Amino acid sequence: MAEHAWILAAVPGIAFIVMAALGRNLPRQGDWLAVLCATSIFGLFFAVLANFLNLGGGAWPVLNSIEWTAIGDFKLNMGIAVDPITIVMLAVITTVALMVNIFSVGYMKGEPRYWWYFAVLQLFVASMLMLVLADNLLLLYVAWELVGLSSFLLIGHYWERRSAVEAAKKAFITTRVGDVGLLIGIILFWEATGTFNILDIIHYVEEGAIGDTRLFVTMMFILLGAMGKSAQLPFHVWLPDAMEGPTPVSALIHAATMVVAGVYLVARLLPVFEAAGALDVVLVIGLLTALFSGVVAFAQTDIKKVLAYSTVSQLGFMFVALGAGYASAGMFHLFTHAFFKALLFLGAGSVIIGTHHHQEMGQLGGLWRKMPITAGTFLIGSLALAGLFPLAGFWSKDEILHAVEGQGTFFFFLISIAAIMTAFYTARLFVRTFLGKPQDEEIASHTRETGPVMTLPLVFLAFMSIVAGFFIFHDFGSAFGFPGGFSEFVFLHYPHAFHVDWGLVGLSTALFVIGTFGGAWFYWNGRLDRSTVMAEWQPKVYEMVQRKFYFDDLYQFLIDRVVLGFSYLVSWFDRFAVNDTGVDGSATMTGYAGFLLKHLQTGRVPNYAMAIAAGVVALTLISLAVGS
Amino acid sequence: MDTAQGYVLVTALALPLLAAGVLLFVPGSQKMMARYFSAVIGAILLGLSVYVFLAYQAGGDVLQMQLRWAWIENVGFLGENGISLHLGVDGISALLTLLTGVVAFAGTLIAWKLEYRAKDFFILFWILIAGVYGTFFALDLFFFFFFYELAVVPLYMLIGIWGSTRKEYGAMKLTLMLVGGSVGIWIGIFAVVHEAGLGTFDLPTLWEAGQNGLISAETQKIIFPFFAVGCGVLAGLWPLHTWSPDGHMSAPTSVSMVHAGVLMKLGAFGIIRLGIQILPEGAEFWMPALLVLGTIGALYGAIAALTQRDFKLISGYSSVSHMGYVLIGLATLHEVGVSGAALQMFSHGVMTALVFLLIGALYDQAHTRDLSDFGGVAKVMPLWVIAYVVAGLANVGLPGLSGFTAEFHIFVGAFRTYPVFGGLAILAAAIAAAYMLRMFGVVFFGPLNPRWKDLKDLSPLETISAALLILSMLAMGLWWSPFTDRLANTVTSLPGVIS
Amino acid sequence: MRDFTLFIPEFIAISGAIAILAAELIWPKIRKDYLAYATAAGALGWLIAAIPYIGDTAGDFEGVLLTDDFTTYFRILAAGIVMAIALISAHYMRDRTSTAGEYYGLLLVAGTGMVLMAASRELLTAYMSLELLSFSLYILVGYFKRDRLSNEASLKYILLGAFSSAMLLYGISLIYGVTGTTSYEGIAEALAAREGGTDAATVVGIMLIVAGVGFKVSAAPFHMWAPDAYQGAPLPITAFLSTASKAAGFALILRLFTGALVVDAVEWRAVIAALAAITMTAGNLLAIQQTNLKRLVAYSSIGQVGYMLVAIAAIGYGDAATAESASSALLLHIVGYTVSTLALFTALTAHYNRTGDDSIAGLRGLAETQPFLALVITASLFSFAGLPFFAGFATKLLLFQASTTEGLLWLVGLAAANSFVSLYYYLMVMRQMYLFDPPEGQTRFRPSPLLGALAGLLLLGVLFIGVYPQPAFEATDRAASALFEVSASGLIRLP
Amino acid sequence: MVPMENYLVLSGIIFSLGVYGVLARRNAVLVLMSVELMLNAVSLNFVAFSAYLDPDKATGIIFAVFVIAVAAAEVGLALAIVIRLFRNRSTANVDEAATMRW
Repeated sequence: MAEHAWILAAVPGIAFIVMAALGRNLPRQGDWLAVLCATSIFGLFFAVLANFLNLGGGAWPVLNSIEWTAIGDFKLNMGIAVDPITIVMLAVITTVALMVNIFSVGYMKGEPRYWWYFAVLQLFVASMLMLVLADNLLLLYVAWELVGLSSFLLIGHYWERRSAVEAAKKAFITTRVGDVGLLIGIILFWEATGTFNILDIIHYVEEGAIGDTRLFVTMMFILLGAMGKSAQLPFHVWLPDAMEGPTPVSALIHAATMVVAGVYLVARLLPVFEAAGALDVVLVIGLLTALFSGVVAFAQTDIKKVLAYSTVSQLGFMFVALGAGYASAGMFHLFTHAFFKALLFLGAGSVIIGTHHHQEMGQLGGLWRKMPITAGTFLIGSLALAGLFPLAGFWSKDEILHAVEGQGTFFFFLISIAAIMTAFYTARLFVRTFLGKPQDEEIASHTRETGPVMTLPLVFLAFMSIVAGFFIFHDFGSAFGFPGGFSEFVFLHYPHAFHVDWGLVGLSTALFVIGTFGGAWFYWNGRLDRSTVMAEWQPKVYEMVQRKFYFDDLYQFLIDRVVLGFSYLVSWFDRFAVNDTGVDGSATMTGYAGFLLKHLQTGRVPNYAMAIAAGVVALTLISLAVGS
Repeated sequence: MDTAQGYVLVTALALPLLAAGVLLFVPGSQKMMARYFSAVIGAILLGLSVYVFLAYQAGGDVLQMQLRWAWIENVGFLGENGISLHLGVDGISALLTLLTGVVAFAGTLIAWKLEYRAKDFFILFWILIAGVYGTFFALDLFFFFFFYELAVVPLYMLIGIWGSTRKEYGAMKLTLMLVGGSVGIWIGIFAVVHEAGLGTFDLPTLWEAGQNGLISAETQKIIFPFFAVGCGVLAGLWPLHTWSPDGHMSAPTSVSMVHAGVLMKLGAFGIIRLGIQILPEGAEFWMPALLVLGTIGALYGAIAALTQRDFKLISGYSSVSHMGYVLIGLATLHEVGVSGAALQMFSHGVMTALVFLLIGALYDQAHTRDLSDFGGVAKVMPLWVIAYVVAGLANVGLPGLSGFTAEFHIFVGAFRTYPVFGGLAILAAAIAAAYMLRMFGVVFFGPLNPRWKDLKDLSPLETISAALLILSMLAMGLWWSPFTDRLANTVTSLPGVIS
Repeated sequence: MRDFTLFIPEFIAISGAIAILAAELIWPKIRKDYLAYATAAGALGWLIAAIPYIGDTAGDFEGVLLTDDFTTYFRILAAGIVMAIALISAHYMRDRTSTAGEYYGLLLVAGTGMVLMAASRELLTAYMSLELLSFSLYILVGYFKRDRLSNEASLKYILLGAFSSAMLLYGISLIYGVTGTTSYEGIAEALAAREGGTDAATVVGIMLIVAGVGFKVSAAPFHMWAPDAYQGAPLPITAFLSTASKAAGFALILRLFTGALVVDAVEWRAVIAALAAITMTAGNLLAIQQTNLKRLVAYSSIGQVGYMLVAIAAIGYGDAATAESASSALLLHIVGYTVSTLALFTALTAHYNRTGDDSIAGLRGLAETQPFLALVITASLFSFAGLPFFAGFATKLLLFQASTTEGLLWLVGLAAANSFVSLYYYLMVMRQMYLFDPPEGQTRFRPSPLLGALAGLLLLGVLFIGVYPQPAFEATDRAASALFEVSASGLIRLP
Repeated sequence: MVPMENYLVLSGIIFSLGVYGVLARRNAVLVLMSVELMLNAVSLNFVAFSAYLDPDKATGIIFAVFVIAVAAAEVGLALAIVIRLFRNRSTANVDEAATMRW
């Protein structure tokens, strides 16, 4: 089964075609088909997993490819490669996709283009699965673009809203800039090695087939693509805006799966990054992103925006882990983060539905009474995010701290700050939304707990958020068929058995406590006076944070003034210089020459005779000049 | 078998001419008759084109389905086979034949709703199509030029009579620029035939002459620019592209479709047929220049398209940009790059034909093409928007659609030979995303402008045409090998093309 | 040997001319279009009589005239032109004049002059033939003697014609002085036997001859009479001027230059090349500015002369083979050009007979009122521009290709560029016909069956030559090889 | 015996005078007479060449005879046209016959 894992991608692909073609005419607009599809790939995943584990480490990675195209010496194969990283990604994608599909049935009820939503969701799942299954960078790029497209379509689902359209556009174009880098990087790899196959490339690089500088440049381009997709600084601007899309989409695409594609890519090519000496760049970018978005998350008031910046920040954590050379740590955080962040987003979705489309924290508060299940699961998710022992987030963050330990105290200090901030804004989010008194009685009076279609996925994900961390343990792993636990399973090349480092656990817990209780104390019971302290004390700083350090404004300025300005210039040049002067001008000149010339034709015989006589003289002169 | 297949080519060539001849005698008032008749002809041509493409054997000889009818020989300066109706296809022309069939059929259906002098329109239309087929099939320099001109000239009347916005200016400029370009080709032909000194216009003979040193390297370097610029005008070579925005703005829908879809490809095709194949050394010498111009065109078109307010201007500039890719692909003289150029010709052909179809469908109802007049059109014209989005995504090179297949090959070729230009070309693709999405955002989405609440979606005929074109895009995007396999032998056999 | 049977066709033509003159004297009330038909019949007889001479052995008449395939080619051309012009004139002249006998008679005489120009192998004979044609044309151009324009045209034509023929004669006298003979063969031998380099007398003599014949074919700067004469002349005569007169000029040039002056090619080839360049450029640039159709055609035909002169220059630049193939292609182009011009004027006459308007704007909306005429006009204009399917495409391409020789590529390029410029003003005419609606009150009409049929026939000719030029090319090739059998290219004097 | 050059120079002078006359005169009749002058120069040339270089065949003399004849015919025809001009416009000034130009 493992060598036929492509079926996983094919099933939702076919579902997309069927739903896009028939969609509206199917019973219930085909949502059952979507859930059925998600369930079946969830089931199929276990078939793949079982087969994969049965084959055993000697048979990994499981390969299957066909010749795709050939022009002269240029040959291209397409296929899949299943190795532990892929398996992890498959687990994340199929699980979250199932939950989101189920949740969406409740969330999207009565929304416009219900069928289309589910259809595109299947397209996304198909592309995402293809992305992680691809054995070569080209297919990966294809899938990479297709997930971008699905993301574009889903963000822009409510296209009657101008802001949704703008957000979709922004997401597509921003990631596209990164994709340009990725494509360049991919082609540069081909240029150097003559293949797109990932394993071959790694093999070549380890043999030293690519020169240092060249490899570094290539990896920078690849990294550009990863940064774009994973919303790393300075490409992060699209992700918060992407919250314009339906909330389940945010859970699936903008928290659990698509945005981690960059992390996946870097983890996949980690040996190459290492060989290129590019890991430090990854580390620094990750760290900056983690800190930056942690800060910005403080000043956000929209639940989803907070979660979005939190996602950016956590993606930064993953990059930090990768940058430190610990692929397993990064992948592990990816794994756990997928569950609790999906949980949080779906929880936010549940809040939005329960309160009839209110998501400003300032209008909420005290929801736990009205929505106990949502609140409970949200709490679990928050604690996992903040890193409470022994929830999933604790273990993965612990791994990251462990990884950074080797990079020097300075980095360790910064990442600890980031961890505190995580706990802090998470506490703020939970406290202001669910605890205290309702800020708006009107909203509170209408609030209802959502139905089981939506709460069941929350419960499941909450369960996962609790237990997912234990996969790190040897014994836990053995029970599921992969001895050595997550770390060893994921990265064969970098065996790294997990040991609980109690010192680190203590520190980690301390960070959690500082952050969480700090945040809770600060925002408890809607004590807004304290939360506005910063705004009063340092209004400029506060404004800077709230305006996201002016990144969006800067980009807007660059686009409006520089890019579009240049475009106006080019258009003007094209009209005036090339067309009117160059093309029309030469036509006019020709006509004008005729106009001048025609005045020689005076209509008078003597003038005509003069022309003849002069002609004879001129011809004679020409002849004498040329002939002699 | 080969000759028998050659008759397929003759049929595809003669059929549109016959159609024009027959229509000449149909009374102008019999519009429906002209339409049905043209639709049938279009369908047959589509069938023949598909046949030519499929029957072209991927692993076989480069030139297939050859047929030679003596025409003018052993007279004056002409020797044996002086001028002969020598037809045949190679991989590139087989692909472009398919493109012609698809676009011509779609164009015929779109011209259905034309009321004013419908019969005359179809006459000229079929003459144009015959010219296109002829150029792709011709293996004789004389007939190549014959059909090349034949394809260009009817445009004057097609645009001048049935056009819109500043139609006379657009028509005159377009015709003059294109014919002006063909002057370059003409001069090149004189020089080549004279230099080869074989008294023949037969292209394979001349190719051999060019490759065997009968035409000296120095001479080749002098002649090549004439071919390159001459064909380049039609291919939208910067800075001789300005007929494209104006011409497209003026042209009626189906003419725009055929023109941007197929005709611009004649130019690039000419650069291969005449430039690269007859003058390999000249080509090698001049290709860097062509590369620079192509890259400028690709970027320039994309950047200029960013701020246009007229649908057709966006497409016009985007065509300049995409034809820039074609030139980049050719200029790499690398087997993958040149294949990419051929693929891009097809891809851009169907994509741009679809775009013009859709613009026409909107303009016919709205009578404006200003982007800012619209908004939220997706509400009333969902099919239209879906088709446009597909076309737009092909335009920005989204994988799964033909644009990516083509551009990927071009980029690969460019990186092997001129990495910096390859990078710039990819950048242009990113800009393409910006202008396309900008248009999507402004026109399709957002709140519906109540002025447009009565807009009608695509008619059945338009839907069929659009579906056909989308199908072509998907076919190339999803399954490369039928296309690349047919190109492989041809491309590797081109002189001077490296691997 | 005086073998008068060599000129039976011309005897028929002259007899026809006399018969027509006599007929009108005897029956002054005779319907004038009958005279036209009689002329056409005479020309047809002339043409039929010429057919047996095709491929016949060359017949020499006292060393002054030669009937070979070259002569026969021009015979058939002349007879064809006269026949077509007579038919075009039939209604036109019937409506406008009471005496047409001289008109039709002179057409035949002029045609005979043209043939004799092609047949001449001696300067005096050539000159006399030239004047035979010219005198006929002077009268024909001024045939509407009360029409101010017609009169002005013929005045200009005759004064400048006399002036230029004086030049020509002075040139001939100088050549005679240098060589002591007027026969082409003798001149060639004498020039080849001459010792030393350039001598001014020969050069000046040749240049004066170039001016004389240049005037005849209206090469710039000797072209200035042409637009005025074309505009003032009766419409069919404009057609005659732009076909017969030019063809005759080139017949004389080809005979003279290949038979005698080719020996001194180094003296004149650059001059002819320059003349060609100036002619085509001036013709085309000036044509852009025109508003009158006849003037437009005049300038356009000047442009065409420029193209034709390229072939003459190629005779000077190339080797014997090139010279022969260039001549052959030139003769082919002359056929294509002639047929196209006749088609154009047939259609224009049909249009003019109805509207009496010879301005370009007068064609407005013709595609609506008379699509067939519009089609014929389009075909002939496109033929001039060298667009595919029409005669001009093939003939011009072959002409330029055959003329491509070392040192002349620039001229060929210029010719190609000029032919592009010409497209602009042809399109301007097209624009009137196709892009605009007809003026108020203009309704659909039918051309007379005669003109319609003639136009259709000529249109077929234009298409035939354009699509399948092989038969015509073979014929011109025979003519050219006959020409080169008596050429002096073996005696070429190297610089 | 008078050298041939003298005839030639004389002929050249006469021809030039004729050319000047054509260029400078405005009266159509005078223009015609100037052309006649040119033709006379030609005849002189022919006769001189014939007498000095080709006395046996006398080609030049024959040519001269033809030139004279043609000139006479030409004048006859031209004068008729000038008369029509005078009838139509009451002038024989060639400058005024310039309706058609450009």
